[in-house]
Amino acid sequence: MPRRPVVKKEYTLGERVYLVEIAKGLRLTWKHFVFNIKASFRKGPHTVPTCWQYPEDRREIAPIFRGAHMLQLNDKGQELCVGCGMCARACPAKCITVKRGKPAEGEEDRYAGKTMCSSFEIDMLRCIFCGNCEKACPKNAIVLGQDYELAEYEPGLCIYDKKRLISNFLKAKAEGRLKPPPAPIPIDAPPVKKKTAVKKMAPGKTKAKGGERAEKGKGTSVKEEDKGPDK
Amino acid sequence: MADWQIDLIKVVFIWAWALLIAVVMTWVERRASAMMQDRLGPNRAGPFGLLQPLADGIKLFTKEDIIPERARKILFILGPILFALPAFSTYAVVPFGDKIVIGGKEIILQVSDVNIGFLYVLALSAIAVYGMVIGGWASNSKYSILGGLRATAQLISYEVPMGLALLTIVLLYGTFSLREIVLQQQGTFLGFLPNWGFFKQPVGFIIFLVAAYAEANRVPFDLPECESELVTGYHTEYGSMRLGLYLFGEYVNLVALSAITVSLFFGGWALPYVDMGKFLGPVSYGIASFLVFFLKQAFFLFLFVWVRWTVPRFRYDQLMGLGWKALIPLGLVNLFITALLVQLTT
Amino acid sequence: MSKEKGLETICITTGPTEVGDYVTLNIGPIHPAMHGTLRVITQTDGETVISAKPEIGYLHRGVEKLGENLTYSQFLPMTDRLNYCSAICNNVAYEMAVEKLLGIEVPPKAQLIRMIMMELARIADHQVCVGILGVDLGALTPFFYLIIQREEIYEIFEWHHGARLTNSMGAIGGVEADLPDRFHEKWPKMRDTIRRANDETDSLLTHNRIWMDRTIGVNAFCGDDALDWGFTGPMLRACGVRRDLRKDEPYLMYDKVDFEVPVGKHGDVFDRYMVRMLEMEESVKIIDQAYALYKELPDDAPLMKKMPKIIRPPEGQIYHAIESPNGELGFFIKSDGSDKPYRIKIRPPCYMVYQAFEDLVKGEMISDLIACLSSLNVIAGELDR
Amino acid sequence: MSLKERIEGILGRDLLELTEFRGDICVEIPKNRVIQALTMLKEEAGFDFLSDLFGIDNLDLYTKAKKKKKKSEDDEAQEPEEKGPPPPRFEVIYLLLSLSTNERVMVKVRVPEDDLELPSITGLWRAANWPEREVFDMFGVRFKGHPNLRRLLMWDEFQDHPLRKDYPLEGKGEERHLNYDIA
Repeated sequence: MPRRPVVKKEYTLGERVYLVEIAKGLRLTWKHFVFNIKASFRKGPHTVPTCWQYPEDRREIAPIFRGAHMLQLNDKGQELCVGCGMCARACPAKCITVKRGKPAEGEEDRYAGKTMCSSFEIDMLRCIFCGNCEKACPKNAIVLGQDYELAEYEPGLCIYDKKRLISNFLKAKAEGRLKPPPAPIPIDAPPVKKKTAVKKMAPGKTKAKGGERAEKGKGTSVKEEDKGPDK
Repeated sequence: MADWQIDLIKVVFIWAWALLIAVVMTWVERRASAMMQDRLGPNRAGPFGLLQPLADGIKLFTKEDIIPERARKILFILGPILFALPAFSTYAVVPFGDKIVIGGKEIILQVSDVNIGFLYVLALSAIAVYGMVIGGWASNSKYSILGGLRATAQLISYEVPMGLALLTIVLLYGTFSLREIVLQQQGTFLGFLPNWGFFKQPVGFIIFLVAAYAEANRVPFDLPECESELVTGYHTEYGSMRLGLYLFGEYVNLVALSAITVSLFFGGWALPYVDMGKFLGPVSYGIASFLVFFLKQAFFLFLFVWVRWTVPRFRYDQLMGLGWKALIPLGLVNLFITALLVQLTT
Repeated sequence: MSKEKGLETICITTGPTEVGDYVTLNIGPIHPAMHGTLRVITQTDGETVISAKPEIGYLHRGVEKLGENLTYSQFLPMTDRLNYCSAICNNVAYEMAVEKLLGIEVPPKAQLIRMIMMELARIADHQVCVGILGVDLGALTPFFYLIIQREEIYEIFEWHHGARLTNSMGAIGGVEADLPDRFHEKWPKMRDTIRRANDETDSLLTHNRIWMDRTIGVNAFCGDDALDWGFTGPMLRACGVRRDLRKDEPYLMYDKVDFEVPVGKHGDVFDRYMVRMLEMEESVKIIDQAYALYKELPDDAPLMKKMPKIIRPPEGQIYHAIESPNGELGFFIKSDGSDKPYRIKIRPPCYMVYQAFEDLVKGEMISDLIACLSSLNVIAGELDR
Repeated sequence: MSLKERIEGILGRDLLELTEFRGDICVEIPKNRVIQALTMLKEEAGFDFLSDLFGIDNLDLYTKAKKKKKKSEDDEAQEPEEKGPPPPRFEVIYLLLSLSTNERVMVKVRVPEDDLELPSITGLWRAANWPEREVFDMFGVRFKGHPNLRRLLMWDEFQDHPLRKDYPLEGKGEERHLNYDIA
């Protein structure tokens, strides 16, 4: 048998007779009851403050919500995606497949870049809505929208192709629910030394090393970071 | 009309009425609990969701009826019936109104005024336990049998304090007939209080109420079906309308218990200080007394719901402790004092 | 029933002794009271638990193996799925571990935002735990009062980083967004509503004798036993050991805020419940102070360290732990210099707590087993990884 | 006296290697002295709390190092190193914490592949119970004296040890074999 500390139960008289505290509890639930009864007789939607009458009455979704994906078009209606596949590589669930292609003759003005994605598929059954793809996208072409009702009757319909992703965008645009362009993140520039020392850690040269490597490896990376993911 | 026809009408009426209240109770329970918990509750089916019980009923009726493999088939089928029937039968002795005069014929609003109405109530509530324990046993499931056993122990334990509380009422009024008791509760007591059992026997009332909660398997005494421990206790393996009978029987039980509470402790159909019979016609008086009775009953029905959504649940040994170590001694002392007082005053 | 204990001991000692007389009751993995997919194989003598063997692994997804095959920033969303009641704490713990590996320190504003968000997550986690404890003991109503407040917290999360449950907050090197306007608008009011919900829970439960009987003295545990079993967090504090990583090994800016560490006495369910209730209050205080500190910083203060696109930490191994709502949540990361961690080991707090489950519930009743389980706040996602 | 010196003083000859990285101290102790060294750390150095215990498979690390070496030294004959006994494949790391001073130390034990056995430390800390089972489950390291050394996270019929580096990420196509005995 495990050891158990001896616990002495010291009750006040009020606690001892059950009924006093139960009466207090009854008073509290009664208060809520009356409040909500009054609220539910008020006119208009959403009168009981904590309940949303779901299909008719929806809560406000944050503009930066990570819901169903969409492929953005720019103001001229050109596809932003250049098919670079950064999103596919950044995806931890490996749910994106992108094929890069050249726009056909005479169709160049449909695309913002020199290249385009000839196919773009997102397997929504695998997707975990982490937002890594939109963070990785250099052109801000793929974003996660505000749609959250993603159930389908067939599994095949859950694999979103390019057409569906663009139609998602058009729908969101029509409803005025586009994602705001990413705001720049204020970044701590390297020369600035930290002011608050919480952890006693040597700054180390690793950071500089990593940075160098990255700069050497990809010229674009720093610029992308400056632009930063949205939110 | 012959007497038997009147009786038949009364029986049919009171059964239908009890059923209706029980049905509405399922709705009240869900809506009221929702309101207490800052929710809305079912409000889609019909106005205010009033048709929800109907939808539930249709669902339960049309579901597949599953009898688990290696369950005791006959007992499995018998369980819910044994549970629901006694609850209905209790109404036979409940005086749900005074009397009504139709076509010069005086009809007592009670199915039958048995002179041992009390014993009948107690006996029927004792039968209800068989429904649970048989259902639990026949299901061939450990959770069910635990629930059934808990139900047995609980109901048997709480019948004693209930009986003790009822005995004080018997001592006070000197009769076993519920109708007689209600009639004796008219008028005032000490000059200003209504002559109700509640004011004469407050301790007895509390004991009776607690025991009634335990008999009805309501929170805080819902150990037999305690969904967090025993899944749903004795009816874990039940589905379709058999489950419906259990759930429904519980509400019918509630209605019966609150009816008995009203007739024993709250003056039945009579209004305090006012004699309705003086200024109402014979027919309207009958209806009015019925409505008064119903309103009082409705309060207790709501109290059942209200308490349920306020307090946590007992543990098995604590429940037994409360019954045997608190309520029974209290009931005995109360009985003794009442007996003494009755002896001294008469 | 203050003398109930006597009855109980008689029950235990006079029970049948042969193994064959016990009933084996399989609780879970599908059972209303088994949060997630836990399973306990109990042997009972009537209502008394003779032995309770927890079986785990029903939610094992191989997160650690997955971590070895994902890059450092790809692993971040996986940490959401550990303790899904307070995903932000997991996120921050992982981010801080990688930052320690890289040897960088995030800007102060980011630290404050992380702190505020983590404390919000802590409140949310405790609200769920306390609410569920109530539900399992038959009191459903407090759960709703608490969960409504949790929704408010989730709304702030949503407006900050776009998700409510699986937050994936921030990134390695800082946070990506400033506190949302929602937070500035809502916090002054929310502070009061959170407190009100706690007060309501308190008045419905704490002094109610039924609740006290159900919780006081139920699976009480000694402090030194708890340390031996590796308890951390509220569970350990309930046993009377004052240990909180926020105080003992301050990280972020916890050394700049002033808060108390609530400590229980007996380690019983009631103490765990009270510790969690009081911690919520302390968290509110921490957020207030951190928010005041936050307001002192300029609006354009940096939020992120400049990070390379692909993170390649140097070779080495580190262990970093923070105080998650359940206790010490540690990440051990071994790097071989590539862009993927060589080995990630998560030290989930409830793993250690849950392995002592048999010791916790032995000799108590089935109802207490359920109460104990909910008071441990075992999250299957974290337990099985 | 710094933590390093203290540990050096206490462990003495049992200390094979002491590394420090970002303030985290890692101590290597010989395999046959695990219990003694950990007892010393617990009782003399005050590391009275076992925070965690886990294994590491170093297979990839060695193959990578080998490849690197081969590449850098091209075809020049530098074979003798490969002829020695291979370095122990597994490591088991004990994370200890001192509650009084809030210092942490990692204690590393190398376990070669041909002798996958370690003494169990459940006698020192009961907290080691499940972590040891997990190491057994994931790496196949057996702990001698463990009260209940069964698989923890994987099912009992499972054959492999999934956190080993040679186990593929998506499994080898095992399916769970359930043996219900239906009477």
